[in-house]
Amino acid sequence: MEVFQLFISAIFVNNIVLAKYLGMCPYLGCYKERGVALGMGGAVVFFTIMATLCTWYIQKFLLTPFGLDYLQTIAFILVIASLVQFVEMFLKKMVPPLYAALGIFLPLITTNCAVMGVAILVQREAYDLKTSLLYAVAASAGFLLALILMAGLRERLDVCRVPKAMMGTPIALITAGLMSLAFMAFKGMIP
Amino acid sequence: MQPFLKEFTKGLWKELPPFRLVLGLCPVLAVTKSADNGLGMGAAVIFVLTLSNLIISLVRHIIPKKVRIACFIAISATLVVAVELLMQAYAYPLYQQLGIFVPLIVVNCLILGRAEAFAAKNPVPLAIADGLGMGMGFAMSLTFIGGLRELLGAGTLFGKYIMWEGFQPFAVMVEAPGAFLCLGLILCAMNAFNHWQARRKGQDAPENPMPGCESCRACSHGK
Amino acid sequence: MRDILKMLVVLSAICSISGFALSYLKMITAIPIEEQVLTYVQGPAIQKVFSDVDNSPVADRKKFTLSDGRTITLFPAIKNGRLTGVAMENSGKGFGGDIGVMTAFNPHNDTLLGIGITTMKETPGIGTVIFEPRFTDQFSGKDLKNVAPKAQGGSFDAISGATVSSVGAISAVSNATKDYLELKPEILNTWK
Amino acid sequence: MVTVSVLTLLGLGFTAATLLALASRVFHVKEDPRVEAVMDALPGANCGGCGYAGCEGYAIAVVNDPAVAASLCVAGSSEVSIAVGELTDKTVAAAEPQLSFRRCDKLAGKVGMRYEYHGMPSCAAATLLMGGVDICSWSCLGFGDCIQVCPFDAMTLKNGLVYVNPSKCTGCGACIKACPRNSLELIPVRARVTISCATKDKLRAVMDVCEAGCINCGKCSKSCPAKAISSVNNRIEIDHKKCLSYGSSCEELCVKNCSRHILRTNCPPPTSSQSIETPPAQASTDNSIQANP
Repeated sequence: MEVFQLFISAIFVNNIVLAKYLGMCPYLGCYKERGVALGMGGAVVFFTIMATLCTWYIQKFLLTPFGLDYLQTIAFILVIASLVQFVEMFLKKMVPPLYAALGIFLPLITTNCAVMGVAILVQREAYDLKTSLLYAVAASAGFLLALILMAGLRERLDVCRVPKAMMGTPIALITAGLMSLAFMAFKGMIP
Repeated sequence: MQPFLKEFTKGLWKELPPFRLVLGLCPVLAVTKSADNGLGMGAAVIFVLTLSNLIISLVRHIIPKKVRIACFIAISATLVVAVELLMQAYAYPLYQQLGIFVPLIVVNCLILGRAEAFAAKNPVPLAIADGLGMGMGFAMSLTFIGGLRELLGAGTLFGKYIMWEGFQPFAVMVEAPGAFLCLGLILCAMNAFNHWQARRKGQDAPENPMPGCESCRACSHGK
Repeated sequence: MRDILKMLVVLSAICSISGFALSYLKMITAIPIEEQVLTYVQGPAIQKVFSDVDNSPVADRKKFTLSDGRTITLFPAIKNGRLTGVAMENSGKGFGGDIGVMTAFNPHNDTLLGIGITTMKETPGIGTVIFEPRFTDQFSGKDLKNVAPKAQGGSFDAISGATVSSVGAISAVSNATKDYLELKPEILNTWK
Repeated sequence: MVTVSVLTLLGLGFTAATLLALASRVFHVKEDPRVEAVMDALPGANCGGCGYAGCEGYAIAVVNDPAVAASLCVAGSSEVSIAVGELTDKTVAAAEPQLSFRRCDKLAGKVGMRYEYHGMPSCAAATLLMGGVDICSWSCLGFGDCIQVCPFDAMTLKNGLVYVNPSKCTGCGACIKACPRNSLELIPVRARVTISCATKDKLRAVMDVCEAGCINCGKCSKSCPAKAISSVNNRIEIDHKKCLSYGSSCEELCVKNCSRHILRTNCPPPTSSQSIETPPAQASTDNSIQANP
């Protein structure tokens, strides 16, 4: 039951994009097509889980025992950056079709706050490994959901008559605001 | 002095980071519940951006091209940890308020973007000017949005109540949707102003700025 | 090969320099950070449990060593030159990590003065009910014999729907009680 | 404390760097260095004009497949083709540089409106509603679907008509695929004569809607000494190869004989160095290829 609640909470109530404002750049940025959004979202899901796993072990067996909690930020970003590069090389050699599909998104993952944000959040919340991974899955699924919804909306926005000053980013932001307002309604689901 | 000033002032209006370049939006939306928070975050970004520009510009000749991004990340992460420690020591309530967004400065596209696009190619004084200007522009914008949201959402500014008696605050402005709506309307007003200015000068209306990978340049994606 | 070597050296050098600089900064800021954390994290809880004091419990804090080697920080409350209470922070296991509880005792009649929650990471809306007076108020004035949830024969109610968090907080209080009883003679020697 | 911290970060940095260095060895993909060189030579606009998925797709194909010609990149100039040819050991027949041309001049023809349109501002959508806003079913609608897809910013909109900036247009053909009315076509930059009407209607049907529409009178094809003009599916087309190879002595008889001023002589585009300095606001005015002679 609690697992289910964690899931609902992370996907809808505390959606990582719409309530926690992580991963704004890809959300508002280049992705206007649902297919592309799906690719980017998929890459984020994969790396959030991987990064959470790696950083959880780093924290548990390296930072906490030596009292180096204050080095968390620098250690995590180093781990994430090298993980991304490693996976990029691995995919290129071992699974070329997957690389062809996700390759262009990989360099963007390093600077995606959602990946780093989830890794830090589960440490701050002091989740155990299982809960951390569950949270990573749920939070990145929430990211994927928001990204795809936004891409779908923006495909429609392209053919709408928008006041000239509103075109581009402003209307996208206002759309995001309305979406966030809609997602606020899920708050009632968690007592 | 001339180029120094030019690099400094471009960040204040012409290339104002969150509004003109539409860069580094996560903290712009997340920490601007009040003017105080916006200013605090802005100060942290000024610190990190100026110093990272300085250091990267200093060592730009000895960094191998292949691990360029990794080195930039390591340098800015060090500065971010320093900010974290200083903030905990001297401004703990602010640290609690900003929460996870202090460590996340390290993945702010603004830092890496300026490192890659400017500091890695320019001499030290110019890099400092660029970092200071961009940082100040960022802090200014954050404080402005924070002030606006605080004023409309709670009727206060920097914690002091200044609206008239019986003012009904728009609670939504300090909630998550308010951040999006507020930034959207500000950008819209800026575009309208640009269009008006261009029309007055008799030019064609300029393009609205788009959030795009092009302005970040942290990777080859936007090439 | 030369390339790779240069890459290794530069990256390692940058990392070690930053490690060096940061650890120095950490040493310099360690003391102010402790002050700030005490003021802003423990401070409000202490103020809540000691309603009427003359001194500043945070400034007068003292460290004590227990028989099993742990050290614990105690915050005294002094009114009219007389010790009226002593508080300490202890933790119990909640649903999503440790719950920090500040427990205050009256050293003259061995009763609980009250508790305040300092840190917790519970599900928003559920576990957080232990912040509310309906949970925290039941502690003040109780004696120290039966510090356990009612389900285990104690005298405190767990909030239904937030059982794990309540039991965690109660176990923190019971840990604190044990430490207090052990340190009581020392406490009375230190503060009059 | 200092030592531990230094050692930890040193260890992390060193491990990460070693791991990556090892990985770059173990997972080394034998990439043909020529692919990267070809990528660098290509313009990198990913316009798809070559028929491959982006520049990388073409680079891989041209390096690995001997049957793929080196001159397929239409966006780059002939220098690109030559560079690609050198990199891949292929001989290049110089590609004829082309550019996009709008076969409609509804402003000169005073084409009326069928109805007032308030729908989606896109040609594709407007075409669906009773064959478009204009009375002529073959006109340029001027909602700029082509402008959206142009990777080179070569198209501008003015007074409801699309203008091509010849100095920016590379002839990649992205706009032609996007146009739902077929009113754009690729012509050689050197083209002697252009046709500014795309109608397939005849006589009265054209006379009624447009003062500058082709009524298919056939005078041009009769007068052309090179027999380069023909009527394909009721629409006149110029075979530019025949036209250009005839030489310079035809005196543009087709242009002189066209009573409705549809065939026009093509002015050479301005040299690129001039047009780069022209501010965008004036880009459409130096658009000599569209202007009346």
